[in-house]
Amino acid sequence: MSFPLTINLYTVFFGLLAFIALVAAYEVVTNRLITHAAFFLALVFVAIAGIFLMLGAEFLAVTQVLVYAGAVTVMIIFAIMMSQAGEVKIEECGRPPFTRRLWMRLVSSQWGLLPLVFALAFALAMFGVYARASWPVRMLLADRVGPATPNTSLVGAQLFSTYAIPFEVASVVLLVALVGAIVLTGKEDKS
Amino acid sequence: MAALADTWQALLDWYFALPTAILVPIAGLLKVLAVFGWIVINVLILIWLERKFSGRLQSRLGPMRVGRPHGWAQTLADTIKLLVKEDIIPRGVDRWLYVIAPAVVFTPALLVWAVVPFTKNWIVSDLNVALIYVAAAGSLAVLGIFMSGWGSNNKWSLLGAMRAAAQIISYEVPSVLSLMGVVMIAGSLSLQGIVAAQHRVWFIFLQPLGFIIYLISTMAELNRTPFDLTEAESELVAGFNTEYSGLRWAFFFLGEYANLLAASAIAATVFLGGWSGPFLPGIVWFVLKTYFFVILIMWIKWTMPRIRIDQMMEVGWKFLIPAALVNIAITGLVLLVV
Amino acid sequence: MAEIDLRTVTGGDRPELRDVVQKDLHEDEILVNMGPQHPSTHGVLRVVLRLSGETIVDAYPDIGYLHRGVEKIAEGWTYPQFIPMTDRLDYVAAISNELTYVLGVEKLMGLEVPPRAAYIRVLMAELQRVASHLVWLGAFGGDMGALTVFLYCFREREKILDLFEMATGARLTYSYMRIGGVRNDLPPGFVEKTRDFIKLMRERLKEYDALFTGNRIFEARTKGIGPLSAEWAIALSAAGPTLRGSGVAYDVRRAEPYLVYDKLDFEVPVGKNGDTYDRYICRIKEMHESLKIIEQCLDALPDGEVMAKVPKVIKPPEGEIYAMTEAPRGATGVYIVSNGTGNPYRLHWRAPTFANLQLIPDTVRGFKIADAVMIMGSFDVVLGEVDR
Amino acid sequence: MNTLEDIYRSSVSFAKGLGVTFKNFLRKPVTLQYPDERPVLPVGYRGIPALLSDKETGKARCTACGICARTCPLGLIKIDSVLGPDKKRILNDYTLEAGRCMVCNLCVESCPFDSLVMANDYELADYDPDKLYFHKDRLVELGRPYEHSDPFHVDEPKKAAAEAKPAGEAKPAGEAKPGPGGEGA
Repeated sequence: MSFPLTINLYTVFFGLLAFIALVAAYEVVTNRLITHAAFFLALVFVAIAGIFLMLGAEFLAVTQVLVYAGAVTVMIIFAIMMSQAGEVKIEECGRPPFTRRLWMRLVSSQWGLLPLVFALAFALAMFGVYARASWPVRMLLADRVGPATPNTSLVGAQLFSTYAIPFEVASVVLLVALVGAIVLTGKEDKS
Repeated sequence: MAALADTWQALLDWYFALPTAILVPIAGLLKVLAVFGWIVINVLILIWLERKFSGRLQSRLGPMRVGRPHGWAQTLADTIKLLVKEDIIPRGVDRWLYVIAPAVVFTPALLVWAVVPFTKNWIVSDLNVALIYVAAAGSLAVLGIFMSGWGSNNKWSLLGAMRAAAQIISYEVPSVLSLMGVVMIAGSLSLQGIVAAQHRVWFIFLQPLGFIIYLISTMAELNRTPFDLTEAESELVAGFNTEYSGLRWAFFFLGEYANLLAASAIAATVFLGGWSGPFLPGIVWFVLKTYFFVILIMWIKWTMPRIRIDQMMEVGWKFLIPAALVNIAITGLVLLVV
Repeated sequence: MAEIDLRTVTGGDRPELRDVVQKDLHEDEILVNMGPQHPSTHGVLRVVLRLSGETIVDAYPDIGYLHRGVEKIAEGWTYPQFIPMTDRLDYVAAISNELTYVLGVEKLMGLEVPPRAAYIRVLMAELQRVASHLVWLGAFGGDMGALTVFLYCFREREKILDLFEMATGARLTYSYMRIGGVRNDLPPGFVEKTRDFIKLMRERLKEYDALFTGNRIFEARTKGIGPLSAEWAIALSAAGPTLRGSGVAYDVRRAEPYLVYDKLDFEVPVGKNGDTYDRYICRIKEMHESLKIIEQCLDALPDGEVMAKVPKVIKPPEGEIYAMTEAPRGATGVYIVSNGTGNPYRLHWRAPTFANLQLIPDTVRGFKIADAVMIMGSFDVVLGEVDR
Repeated sequence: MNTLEDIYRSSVSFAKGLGVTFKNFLRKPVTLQYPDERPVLPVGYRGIPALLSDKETGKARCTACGICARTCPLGLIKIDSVLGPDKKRILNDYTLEAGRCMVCNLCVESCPFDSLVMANDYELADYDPDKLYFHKDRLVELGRPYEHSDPFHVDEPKKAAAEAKPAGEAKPAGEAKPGPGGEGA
């Protein structure tokens, strides 16, 4: 089923999720509180997962949440809390009121309009893609178009046939990273 | 009575005549409301049950005063008390994180219920990746705990949050791995599919090791004693919710019990055949099995001393994960042979 | 950041403590106030912890939040008037304090108590030991998150308190010992009830064993945690089960027997490694021994008076005396200087937990916060006695 | 092998622990539903000091000698008395500051006339701190149910003293000075 670019429920949902993702991504880049940035990153991941879900890619959506929002963000926050960045006090950042902050971001601060421009360009591009592509939208239509065919097996088959070698290589790289992290952070026993 | 039935019928007719674009979201909303109501009512019962049950384990009576017999209205009274309590936001907290953290902790517990089959037909959404979805929803709660821990600007809270992160991340792995054996036998990630696969024998008998690993890691993810390190009272005062009070604290509490209920429901569905059972209607079986797990977890909680954080990590990484992998290997071998 | 962290409610810490805790503070380390309002400091003990992650780099106990000036109060009161005050020192083991005090005054006056009174005193002191150890065991379980044990222990302690209530009329601050004996004889039915209790208690001790002693989590939490060498324990004058857990078989009841302890058959349990587990085992065994002593006392209880002939106004001769007993928490001593008047000229209280408190920094160093809770719990600190 | 043994031992210990809690689950709770059910107080329970009164006349036995006031470690007892015509002290008022009383029993023991007793009452809280100064009438009322201060046996000298009371203070104890018993007069 292809989707024309008309205002219907799905477009509204997509717009909403995309908007959340974009605003959150913008905050990730510009927020001066690094923990807030990390939490906004989690929001980006969740919003993207929502888009995946809309597109009928449940497995991808769920994995996105599990791995990125759940694990990766937590790791990032963990790293932030362990590092000296935790020293920055909220008061020291001198948070001005929201409206002024918005104004500062948009016009006067050193970031200026740049991230916003990028974000808008990206949004336009995304929307273009969304408008043209034909999406197997099933999630919200489950009652009407019948049960979804599981794409888990599809992903699995692809991973272990077409992409078997990249998959294995990626896992080895991750293992190396894991071992490396342990070696790097493990302190010498002083006693 | 007849007039009421007519009105109801008319309402239904009117509802089904609505255009799809309106009908579907309304249906969704109704489902969400139903699930929310189910959670709230059950949490009220659960809190009362935990108090009474722990009381009896400890030779006490538990609540007796508010609502006789046996203080059934105690939780209700406490809820009202929490609702009308002064809302305190301590000075120096990270306001945004502090305020939204309870909601973020509670939401995943709500999300899980979207895929739990109450009976053959009562299910919000029979997602085909339900089992991973459950794990994913569970992993979101840690973000909320982090927010509260960091946002509270309190060292005990922060320590609690750090513990929570370490704990939930490491126990998610054995928890998901232990379910994989079930998935391999059932050949489906959907919870309805798993229930259907148990029509002859429950998976608790086919996957005893997987069940034990799941139980242990679930208790760890639920922050229940012996794994209640994130809010270990005697060590961290109250862990991540040290600075919370009133309604916000109530949300943490609600989330904790909703999670307990959800985890029990998943365990009942995956290992005890869910709603299936003879004689009684499906929903009764479902509730019975869920509450069996609830009681089991409470019983363990009120017996065991608390484990230490590094020992807990050790159990998770050095014992549960290898054991879960062995379980998968054995299951695979058996499946190959049979 | 450290300046603001140590702020107390009244604003600002005393400079001695503030300077010490902040000395050479590494940037990875944080300072955390554990107490005076913390669930596991059993009262109002405050320990400033220097943490690296969750590992304790150093600990600085800070006391005095319960100071009432008891020793000074004693100087203004007559000798008998001070007896109820001793109840308020170690309020978990009030009888033992009274016993220490009256023994001191009797020693000063050269008084001899009637045999029946001596037996009743021992009986009460040992009952008190069981009650006190039950409180400790319950709190220790609570520290570990095993709240059920806490309630079980208090349930059994309630039975002892019933016995005390029967004999003395009160449940916590007994005011039962008198200079020259005890206030009143045992009430009818007391002996039988005590025997019933001993039977019940032996049964219940087995249950605690099942919940704790063999439990894998309990062992993991206590074995090898907070080890204390015998030399160090002696050097810092540790007392009671804390000392004996390190393998020093010193018990005042054995070393310098008072009352009728030399006629009774009991053992002094000692540990090997001096860790938290050994201190736990020592106390559990002591409860068994105490039950044994109580039984012997009940069997051997002689007839006769419970009060010696004592002048109406107690005016000990000039002199000074030090008397010591083995209270549940260890060797409790009282040092009394008399100038021949009705009031003590000076009274000093030697509190066993005050001595044990010094061990905290040395034993918790290098362990985790959770271990520190256990270690402090195993010392059985009662702040009423420490702060006085 | 060590690991397996460890797992076995742990499981057994956990099962044992769960068994104990289950056993206690089956036991009857020990809770006393306090305001509904009340504890049975043993003979000799120490609630609050009260004045004993004469069975026949209904008047307080107290002779206003003031020994209790001097014995009280906290000095909570104030005695207001006047010198009667026959040089006997007549008790006007007897005040006990019940809010600070630590029920140590020393006043009861010191009384040479067996006229004080530890009453069993323990629910004596009040909204008004002034009402925690118990006066003579209330103390007599509290002491009404009791005959002797020593609950287990009445020893002879005290009994004799109590009986000898109408005949005057024939046996003032030791160094009891008959001065005004308190500063409250």
